[in-house]
Amino acid sequence: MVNRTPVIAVIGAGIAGLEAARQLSGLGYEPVLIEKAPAVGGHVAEWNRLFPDMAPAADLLQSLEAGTSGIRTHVDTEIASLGRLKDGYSLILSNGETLLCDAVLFATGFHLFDASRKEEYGYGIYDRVITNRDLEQWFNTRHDPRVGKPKAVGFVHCVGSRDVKAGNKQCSKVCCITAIKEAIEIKEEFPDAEVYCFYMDLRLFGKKYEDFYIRAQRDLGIHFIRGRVSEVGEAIDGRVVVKAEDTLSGKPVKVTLDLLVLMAGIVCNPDAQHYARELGVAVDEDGFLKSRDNLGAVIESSRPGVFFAGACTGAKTVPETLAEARSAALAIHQYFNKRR
Amino acid sequence: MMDFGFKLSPSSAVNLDTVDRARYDRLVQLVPDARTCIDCGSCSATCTAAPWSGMSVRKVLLGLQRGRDDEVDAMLSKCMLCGKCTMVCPRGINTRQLILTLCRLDRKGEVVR
Amino acid sequence: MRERFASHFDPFVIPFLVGMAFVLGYCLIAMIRVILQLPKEDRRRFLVSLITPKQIWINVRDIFLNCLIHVKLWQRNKMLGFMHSSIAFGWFMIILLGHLEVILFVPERIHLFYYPIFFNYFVAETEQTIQGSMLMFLMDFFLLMILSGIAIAIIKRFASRIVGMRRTTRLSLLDRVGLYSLWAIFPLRLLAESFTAHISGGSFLTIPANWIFRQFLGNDLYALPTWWAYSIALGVFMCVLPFTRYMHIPAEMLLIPMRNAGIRIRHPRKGFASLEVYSCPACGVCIDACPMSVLKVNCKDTTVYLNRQLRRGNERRIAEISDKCLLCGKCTAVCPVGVQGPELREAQRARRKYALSPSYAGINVRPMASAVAGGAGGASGGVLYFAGCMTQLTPSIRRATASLLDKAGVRWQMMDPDGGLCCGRPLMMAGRTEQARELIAKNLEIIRASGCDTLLLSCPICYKVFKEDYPLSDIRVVHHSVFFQELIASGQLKVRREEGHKLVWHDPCELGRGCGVYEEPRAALAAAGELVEAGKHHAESICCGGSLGSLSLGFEQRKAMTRNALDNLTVADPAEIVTGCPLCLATFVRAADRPVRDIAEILDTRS
Amino acid sequence: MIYQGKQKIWADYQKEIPDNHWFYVRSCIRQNFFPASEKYFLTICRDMLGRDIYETEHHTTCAGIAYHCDTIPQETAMTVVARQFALMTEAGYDSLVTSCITSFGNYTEILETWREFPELEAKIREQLWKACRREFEKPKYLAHASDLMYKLRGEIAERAQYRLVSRATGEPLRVVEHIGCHYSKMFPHKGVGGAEYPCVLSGMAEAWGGQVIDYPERRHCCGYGFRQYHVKANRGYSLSNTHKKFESMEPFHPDLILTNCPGCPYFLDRWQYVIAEMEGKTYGQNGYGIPALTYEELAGLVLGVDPWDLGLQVHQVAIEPLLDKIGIDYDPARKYLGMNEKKIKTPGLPTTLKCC
Repeated sequence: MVNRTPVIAVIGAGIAGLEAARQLSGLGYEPVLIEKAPAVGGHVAEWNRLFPDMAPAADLLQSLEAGTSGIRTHVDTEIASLGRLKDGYSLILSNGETLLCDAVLFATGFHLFDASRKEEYGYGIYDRVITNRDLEQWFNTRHDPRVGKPKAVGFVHCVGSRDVKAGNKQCSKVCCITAIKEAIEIKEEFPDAEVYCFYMDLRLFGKKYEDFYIRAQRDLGIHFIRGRVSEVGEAIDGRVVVKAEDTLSGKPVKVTLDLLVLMAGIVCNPDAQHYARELGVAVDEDGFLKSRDNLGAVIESSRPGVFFAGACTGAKTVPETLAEARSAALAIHQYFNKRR
Repeated sequence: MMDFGFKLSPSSAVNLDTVDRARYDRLVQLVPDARTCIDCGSCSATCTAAPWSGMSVRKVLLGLQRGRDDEVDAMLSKCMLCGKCTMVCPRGINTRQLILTLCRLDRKGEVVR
Repeated sequence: MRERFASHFDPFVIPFLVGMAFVLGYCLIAMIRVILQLPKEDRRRFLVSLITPKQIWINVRDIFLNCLIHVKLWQRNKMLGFMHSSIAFGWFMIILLGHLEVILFVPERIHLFYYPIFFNYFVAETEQTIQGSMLMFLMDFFLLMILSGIAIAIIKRFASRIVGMRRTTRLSLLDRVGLYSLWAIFPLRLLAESFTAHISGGSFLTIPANWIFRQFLGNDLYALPTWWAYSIALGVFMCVLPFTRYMHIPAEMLLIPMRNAGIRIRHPRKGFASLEVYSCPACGVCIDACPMSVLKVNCKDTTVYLNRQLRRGNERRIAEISDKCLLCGKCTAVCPVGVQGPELREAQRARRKYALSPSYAGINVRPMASAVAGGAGGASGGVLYFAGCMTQLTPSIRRATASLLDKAGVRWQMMDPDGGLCCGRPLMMAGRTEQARELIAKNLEIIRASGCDTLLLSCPICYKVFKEDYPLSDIRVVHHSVFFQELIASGQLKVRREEGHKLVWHDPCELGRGCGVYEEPRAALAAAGELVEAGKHHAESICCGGSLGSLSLGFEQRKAMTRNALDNLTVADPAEIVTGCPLCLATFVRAADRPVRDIAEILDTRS
Repeated sequence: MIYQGKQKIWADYQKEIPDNHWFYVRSCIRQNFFPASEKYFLTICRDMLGRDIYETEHHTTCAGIAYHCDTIPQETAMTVVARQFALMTEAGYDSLVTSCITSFGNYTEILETWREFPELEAKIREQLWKACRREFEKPKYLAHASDLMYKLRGEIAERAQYRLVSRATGEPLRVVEHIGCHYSKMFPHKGVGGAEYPCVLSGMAEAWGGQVIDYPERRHCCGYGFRQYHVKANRGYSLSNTHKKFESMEPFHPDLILTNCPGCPYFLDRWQYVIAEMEGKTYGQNGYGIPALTYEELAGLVLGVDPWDLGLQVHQVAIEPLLDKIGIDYDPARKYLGMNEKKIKTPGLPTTLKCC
């Protein structure tokens, strides 16, 4: 180990990357952020407000960006190749630069499931079918002709999650609460609208999530129907006809909606898989990166010097991601301490 | 009309666009907690009247929202108001109030006078 | 002694006369109406009781003790007792003495209504005889007594805590007029009598006052106006009386003999119910007593407000108040008049119309009846134990009861081993009496088939209805706490006493106030450990909040009541809280900071 | 409706369809239902478009009906199908085209099963050998006849004498497509356009000038459902399914229904009469029904084949309003003439459904 400041390549400048970089630089290291997109922030940048306190996503990002202002950041930059060196790693970036680093932190996050792959829901085909991301964008911009002034709105949980045929048997963890959050926001925006949530199970594990649920039920009268939407058709007026089974009464139900929101799930990021293979880091059977140990070493990979933070190892909430980013920074710190 | 020896069978599907929820809507106006049911089924499992009418507060609430009024009334017909369901409800719904209120509503959701 | 005016009249008596005539006429008509509204058999029974010598004695005694002396108030609160009895008794005495004066001095004027009231205006120098000065002294004495009561009343109105009441009623406008005119009557009488004391005589109050006034004023010009004012105050008070809480004064005098004759509420608004409503003095004792009052929002749902709304005919509020109540009966227990809040409410509930009425006629109980047929072990007699719905949710009670019965060698069997029908009490509480009767008929079929001679209940809710509404005169209906106490007393059940293990007994509403069972469970517990008492106990015990009586109270509100009841139970820091009701048990267990157990469990672990 | 979204999906579900040299297997029931359809498929492909399509009188049922009616086990059906493959192999073909959707589904299912369980294929080969001393090659390409017609839609459009356009208004006709359930619902990648938005029929309709309309219940079964119709106790259920579809398409006012399955056009056609008699309700304009055509019949019509030669007189729903709308010439007098130009019997007219 030479006596220079260790350099850590942080792949992905979403909230995990930003927070980890901030912590690393605070610990005296030199993190370098590499972001594929033209701007930092990842998925959170596309979101409007965050549960459970309905804090604006922009506020969180602002504080994270402020904390990383002095850190070298490559945006709009892909990684052409990764290589292992004797004491570190080399990254060739799409801007031609070669980055030699002492450790790599995967903060590659997740991909939102491509809802058009669930063909029966008609995303990209029917005019009134949008995804959770589209709705958050609408909350941000108030501009999406598909939204209009709906009188009946449906939310389909588990789109691309817990669905072997969609290739994802895992639960995306945050969609239940996101659906309820968005349903509440829609109901507040359009108080006369009937709002339906079609769920398989409601997995409301986090702090205050159940309060959201009770509020949605009691105060806002949002209808919860236990049953997966089986198919969506388009009525003559362009509205969508949704069919599902109300499994609790054992009867099929049909409802015509002005807006159908698909809760696209969290799936693995194929880029992360690609980089992992290049570095010889194990990928789990669900496609997410494989932790050395799912209890005690979630943020460590199978290779020394390669660490994980956030949703690259599986679906995470924002606070979980931030906590992982911090613990990854600490793990990297200990890694260098040991090598010294 | 001609008899073919078979008939159109009515759809078992519930059309939420047209289903009449008047009774449910009035009920939740009077007993807002009724909306917080999570269909856990504790009430059905503990019900004293269940052996005689299949009574289940959970199904009553669901039936009201799905326009199955006859089933709802049949279930209510044997309720003895013993209050066990209220005791076991994890959401703290006052099921006795719910039932008594419901019994006072006609099919149109009006309180009978 | 001489009469001052040959005409025996002065216009100032007119306000009094008008008020008197109005109030007497009004009360007479109201009384006749109430009596006519009674069902025929009740009316007969009442009228017969009025001419039965023993009943007459009881009625006179009760009216004297309750209306004039306010014995119940004295027991609860000395200050309030003094306040009320000083005014009521003092006033009564002044009227009585006024009449005595007229009879003694001017017996020929006894037909003039106003003479006893304004005696000192019309008749002069009465204190110059021994009787006269004695009467004058007594007059002043009772006036002083009333004035002291009025003083306390004024203090109470502005600082109720000083007299030991946390909350009092909010008065309506007419109530205020009545109140202020009542307050005004006696100081005005003092003034009036004082102004005329140098002419008509007086005693230790009026003569010094007369002397002082004369120092300042030096003439009699003020005398007549004060008599006017006194008369007007009296007139105003009597004119508004029928429309204020003071209606309780005449109403209670009818209520007491009617209640003594055994009349019960049969109609939600008419007859005895309306009499109870008008007998409510709106003192507000029930507000502090009501377990719902832990939450301020519920204070206006107490019995005093029910009575007020019933008088006003505000149907929305009547329904709301009637549905909310836990029917714990504590308001009746503390009420100085004994207004039956729960019964009044049940009657309101029974009046309600339903679109849907359950019917249990189709339920086939034959399998259950044949399962218990022939009694325990095939012979007739023996104990039939009905656990009831709520005990299904507290299986520990059932197990302990069964174990104790076996230990005592009692021949017994279970009436509802796999669950049975409800006893009907919850339906009664909801005012659905007709339906309850159907259930009663079904349960009777099972009980009769068993051939038992004792019906044992571990749930006071069931106990009350089995005892009061089931025609079971040949079968003993008994609560398990009483039954086990008897077994302990007879030596059939041996219970080890654990010294120093403090147990507090929670009186369940339906068992204590509902059925009058207080001492047996305490005796049984004393055999098992060291019995301590709760802050409020016996008839004043505080409902656990879980009562089936309330139809509309939500879970969150009940929680606050449960906590309050637990605070009351734990003042003596008992090791365990013991109760005899599965509903109380289930309610307390959720919120208690120490073990809560049924009496059967305690006895079972100690035997 | 976002058309580009559909195109994106279609791009994912394209199958390879050689455009010549096919071994053709007929349907068991189509020749009774719509006798001219199969004949004109061959006529159009061979005579008009010059393709080589071979068929043999030795082929039998594929046993799909019996299989779906639960009367024979799948292995039996496999052996029957193996024999058809043997016939194809013996005739020197390696592409098999079926007339029937259930056959297509049956063949596909069997080939897929063999791919998963090769030991089963070996067993069937042995059974076939024991039964009739035949051997077979598996077809290299398997297509439904509508796949082939889809492939040839452009050539047909070039030769078309009529377009699916209203002569009076110039507006395209509103076409409802109905795909047989066994076409791609079991194996979406084996159908053109997949299972959710198949384009095999919509492609033809659009190529020939029509406008395809989607309606909410377009995925729903026609109601035939084998066990539903064949068991009389279930027949009301069969009818109810069809009824549901018509109720759903009614607001769209379709001019015709285009189908590619033996049963579908039959039930979508005949049940209209039954519904009219039972409920007094008709779904076409002016008391007529909505014509339900096979793709061969529609191809024949646009190519200018005489409607009566195409067998359109055996439809329950009168075809004349559609012919008039497109402007196809026809001679009403020839409607009920037999092959020998002699009058065959004229059917009685229903009471509610308007017919010509």
